[in-house]
Amino acid sequence: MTESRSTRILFSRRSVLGMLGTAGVVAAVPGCGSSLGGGGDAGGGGQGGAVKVGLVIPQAGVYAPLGVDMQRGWELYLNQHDGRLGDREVTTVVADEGEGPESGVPAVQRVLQRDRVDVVVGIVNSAVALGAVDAVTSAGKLLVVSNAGAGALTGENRNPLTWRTSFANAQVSSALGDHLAGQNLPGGVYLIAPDYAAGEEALGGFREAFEAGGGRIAGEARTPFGTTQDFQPFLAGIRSSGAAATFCFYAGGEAVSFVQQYDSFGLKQTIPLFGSGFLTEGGVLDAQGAAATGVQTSLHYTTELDNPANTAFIDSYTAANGAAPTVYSVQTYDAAAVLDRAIGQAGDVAGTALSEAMGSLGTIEDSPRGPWTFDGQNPRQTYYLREVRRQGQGYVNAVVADLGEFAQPA
Amino acid sequence: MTPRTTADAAPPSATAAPEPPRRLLRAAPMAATVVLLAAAPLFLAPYATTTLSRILVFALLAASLDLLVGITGLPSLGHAAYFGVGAYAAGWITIHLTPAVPVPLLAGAAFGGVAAAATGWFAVRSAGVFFLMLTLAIGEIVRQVAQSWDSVTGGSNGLYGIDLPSVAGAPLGNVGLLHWYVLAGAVLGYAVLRAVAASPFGAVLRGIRDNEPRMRALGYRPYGYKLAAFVIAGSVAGVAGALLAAQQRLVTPSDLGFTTAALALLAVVIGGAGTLWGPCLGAAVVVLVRDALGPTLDGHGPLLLGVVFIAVVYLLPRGAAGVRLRRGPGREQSEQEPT
Amino acid sequence: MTPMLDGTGLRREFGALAAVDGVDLAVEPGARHAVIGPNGAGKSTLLRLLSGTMRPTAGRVRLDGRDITRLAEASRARLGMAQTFQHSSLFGSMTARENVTLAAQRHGGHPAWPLPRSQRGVAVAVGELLEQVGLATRAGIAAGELSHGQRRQLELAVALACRPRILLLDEPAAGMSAAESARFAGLIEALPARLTVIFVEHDLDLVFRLAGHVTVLHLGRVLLSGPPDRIRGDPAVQEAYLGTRDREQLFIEPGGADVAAGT
Amino acid sequence: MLTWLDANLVSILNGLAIGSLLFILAVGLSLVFGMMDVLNLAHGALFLAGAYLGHLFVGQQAGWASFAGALGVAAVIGALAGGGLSVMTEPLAHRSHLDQALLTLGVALVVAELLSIAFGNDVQSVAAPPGLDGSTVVLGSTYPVYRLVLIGIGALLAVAVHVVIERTRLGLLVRAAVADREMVSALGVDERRVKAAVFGIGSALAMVAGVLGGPIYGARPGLDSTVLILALVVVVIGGLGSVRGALIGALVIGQVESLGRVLLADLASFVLFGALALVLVLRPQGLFGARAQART
Repeated sequence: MTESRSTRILFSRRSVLGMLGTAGVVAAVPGCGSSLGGGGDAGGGGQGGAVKVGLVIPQAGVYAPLGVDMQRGWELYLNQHDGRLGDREVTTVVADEGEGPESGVPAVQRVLQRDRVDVVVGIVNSAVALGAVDAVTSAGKLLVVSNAGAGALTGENRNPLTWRTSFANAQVSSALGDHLAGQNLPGGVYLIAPDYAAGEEALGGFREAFEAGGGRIAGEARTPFGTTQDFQPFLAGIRSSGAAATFCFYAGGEAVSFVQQYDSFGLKQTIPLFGSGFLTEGGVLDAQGAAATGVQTSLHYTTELDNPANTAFIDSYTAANGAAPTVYSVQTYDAAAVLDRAIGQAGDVAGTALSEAMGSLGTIEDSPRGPWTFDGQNPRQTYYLREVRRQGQGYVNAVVADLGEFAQPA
Repeated sequence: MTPRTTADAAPPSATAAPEPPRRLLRAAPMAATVVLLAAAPLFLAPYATTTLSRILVFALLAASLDLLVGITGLPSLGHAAYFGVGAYAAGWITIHLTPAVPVPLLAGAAFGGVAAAATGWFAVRSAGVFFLMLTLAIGEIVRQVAQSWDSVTGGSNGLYGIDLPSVAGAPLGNVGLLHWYVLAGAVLGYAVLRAVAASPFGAVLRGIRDNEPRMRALGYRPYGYKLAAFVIAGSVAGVAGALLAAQQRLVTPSDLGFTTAALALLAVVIGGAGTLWGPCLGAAVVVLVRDALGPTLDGHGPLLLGVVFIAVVYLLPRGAAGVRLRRGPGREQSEQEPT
Repeated sequence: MTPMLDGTGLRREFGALAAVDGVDLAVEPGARHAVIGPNGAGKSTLLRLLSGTMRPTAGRVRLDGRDITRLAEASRARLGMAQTFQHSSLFGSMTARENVTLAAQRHGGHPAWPLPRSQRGVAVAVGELLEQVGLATRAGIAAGELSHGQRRQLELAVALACRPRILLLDEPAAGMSAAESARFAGLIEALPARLTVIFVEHDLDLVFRLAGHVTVLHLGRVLLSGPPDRIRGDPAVQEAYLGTRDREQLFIEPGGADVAAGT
Repeated sequence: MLTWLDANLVSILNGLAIGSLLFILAVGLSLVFGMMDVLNLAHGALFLAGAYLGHLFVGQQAGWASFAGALGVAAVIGALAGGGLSVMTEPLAHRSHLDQALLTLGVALVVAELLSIAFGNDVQSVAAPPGLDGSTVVLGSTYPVYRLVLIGIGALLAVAVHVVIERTRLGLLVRAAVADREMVSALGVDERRVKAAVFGIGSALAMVAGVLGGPIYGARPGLDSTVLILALVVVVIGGLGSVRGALIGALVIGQVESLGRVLLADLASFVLFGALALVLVLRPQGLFGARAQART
């Protein structure tokens, strides 16, 4: 009895393992060869007139909506340019970054080693981006980050092959810090963010610019990252601090909860809420609804920008996708734009050649976000003070003021 | 099926002892596997080799967890904590002290073991679902520490820019050499687990798994043995972590989070708990499903993973049954009692 | 002479019920001491108080003059107290040999040695023990797959592998056929004379064949204690048993096929 | 002291509101575990399903009818899902906690992923019913009315569950099953039906909690695991299989998450699991669990 049971079960486990194993082998085998070459092998379409791009974006998990916007931005640019960058045929390989490095880093390795791409573009998560730098650049390829905001990516010890078309966390908030320092806020400003690196950098950027302008910090708090749904305990701290305004850094689900609760606990009326632009960007704004009206944020883009490039961009983007673009779409759209020019200028897709070309692009005049240039390897761009306002059935980030140009703070 | 550890000591009168040739036969697949794995970089493309290295790292983690789950009967949901501690320790030492080869590995083992000892002394006092919960809590607290302790761990950005390990001053500069390093570390860690499982101490661990009250009646004090097993498993997980740091060159809080721990458990159950080699196969399946099949599913990898979880529990009860968590002494036996 | 095992005023309560209610028990070195009584008399509970599986609510236990009341089960085992259980309690996934080895290596091997090693002395002792209880040919079979009688034999071998000074057997012959029971009695008789044996048993034939001293428990108290002859003829004992519904089972059934008969 | 109380009274009140919601969520988990030894890791996914159901019915323009409808449908679907889970775990009745945990973890992953396919990955918010969606002034601070109502609902459900468990035949069977599973079969009752009933009620409560929690937490991917962890902590702190334990545990965790985060602001990330570890180190069977030893 026991005997026969164990044999049967053993058999069934083997057969299942067999099936899965076969599937795995099939998936792993393509591209046989040797793994013992030198560190940087020349790879795929080097001189061949075509260019292969690895677009690493989150397709699953909490960041997936950003991934959708990024991919749409990328595809829109390619569609507008016959699927060519720098007059080379483009093959895009999309890889799922997932929610973090445990899936993101293998995705980067996969596009590099298996698909042999020439350039890696995208990446939402800062940890993935920082982990990708080694992998991409040691293969001699160019990395164009189109979202992740970690300061170190383009900071002092930056890798020469890593460029960014989005922002640095501290950069976005320094624009607001600079602005609020000029306002009359006798009670000071209260700072709050999740206790993770991006939050820390954002608060740091704000604090530095704000204090440099003579502002006073009324208090600070860090909320547990990813597990805080109820902000009441922290809101109580803001209220009792006597602050005249609050600066916060939240994104995604936390942005929705924070903004809604900031309103329902009655703080919005008495202590105006300011934040980095991601607080009210994209899908979260719809979810926040009326609670978000009056919230002011700084960002380098909003659909409400009035320039011809943006109008055209919004028209074709909305026509293609049935939805309005977000800052994430623009950043990846611009990544394609700068690659287009750099490849054309360099006539090569090797990392160093491309990097050199990127450095000499000058001002990008026709970006939906307005003119911007690379300063270091990160954009120097205009920041806008935006306020959430009701428009028809929905809500938009209306431009209130032009805060001036900012680069990544040193 | 548990390996018959005391077979070596069989007296001549016994009948069921495996003869030496069979023992050789049993060692043969193992040796062949190692040779095959060592030869892999010669004929596999870089990405396949990288995947293989990643499997090896995860396999060692799963095997070390099996020492707890399958052999000692302690189902831990927080084992990734020691994996992560080892990875951070190895990564930090590589960056700040030296990438010279045995040092990061030893650091991983030492820190993994110390972390396991620091948390195990109270964790192994509890049993059953309380042990599950306590290890879950430990795992979450350690993850939180990794996320908050910016100056050492790099916070949520992780510890990045970890140098390649170097042998005699020369960095292991390509995928193949790195694979051999990972393979060597994994074989070493696995050999330790194997030796422990086949030792008199390992027999005690199995006794605790099968029937802890009876062990007390025999004069054993299970606490010390369980704690020792916990520390050894933590230490080997730390070695796996050190290999991760070398292979991925990045360590982040998610490496020691619940997802990693749950996947390691899945690997153990798929492969068959208590066998050590089974969980290694399970790890291969998990990594391949996640990395190779997952991305082709439009970002619905978790769906596939969920289906695998469910299927494994129903279709592979033997793997799971090998766990034999202590559900009252001799439950199975009393059910079979003749009436 | 100091008794080998000495319980005084032992009491154990479960809620309002006292399963063992002030029992005194002295077992001489080398004795074959039986504890009998109807179901629910508190026999198994008493044995657990002696072995340390359970703590007494009140009372003392002394082993060879030493107070062991506060010692844990494992510590008592290390002092030479071994036991078998009413329901076979073995290591089901391990072979018979591994079961005995587990016990033997604790008392003369290297149980904490974390690397493979052959424990030659242990292996020899295990072989002898298996031979002794008649399981030499079944050594490689998993304990969970042995027959009921064989498992009881294995229980004994496991207990003996602890090199005990005193052996506590809880209904060792329960569920055995008459032939198995007789063989088992032979095994006990063949044990070294200096080994003290306390056993709880329902099969009175076995009791009167083996025991040199019998203690009768009734409702948690000692009804009578003395040599078998005195017990057999005592009217109080007769009445205690007559008062129970299980009278037939206890007195008439030859081997007692009552597996389920627990207390 | 008075000023301290004054400053923190709102946080204490808020802890009560969160505790009420946690109780509704956790009591089912506790009973299912206490009765059947099933560690149901799909409980959080049921909560999330409830939240999405609320979003589907209520959306941004809440009406009383749609909110009540969402609650009713959630209860029905929850009960059915619970019955399904009960059937699914039946073959595992004599297997380890680990097997059940893995099975329900698999179910949780599948359900959460199906929800994300159906509703997308954006955050969805759910409005409170009209009249409850505003804020009022309590103890000198603005406080959302809905949370006050939640305290009442939690208290009401606590009483209801208490009555069911203490006064009805089903409750008797449940208590008997928690104490000794074999005894229920001995009473001549089909144990599986009792289990299915408890599973159904527990799961219905989880989905109802999801609808009720919608106006506070919204509905989004990842919420399932966050609330599951909270519920597990509540159950383990309170002691498994005890309604009273679940209530006390929920109130304790409500305060830990609310007042604890105010008082230990610098350690906010650690208070939850710190509290759990502390309880388990000091009292491994939970505050009200008596059967830790028997349940090894």
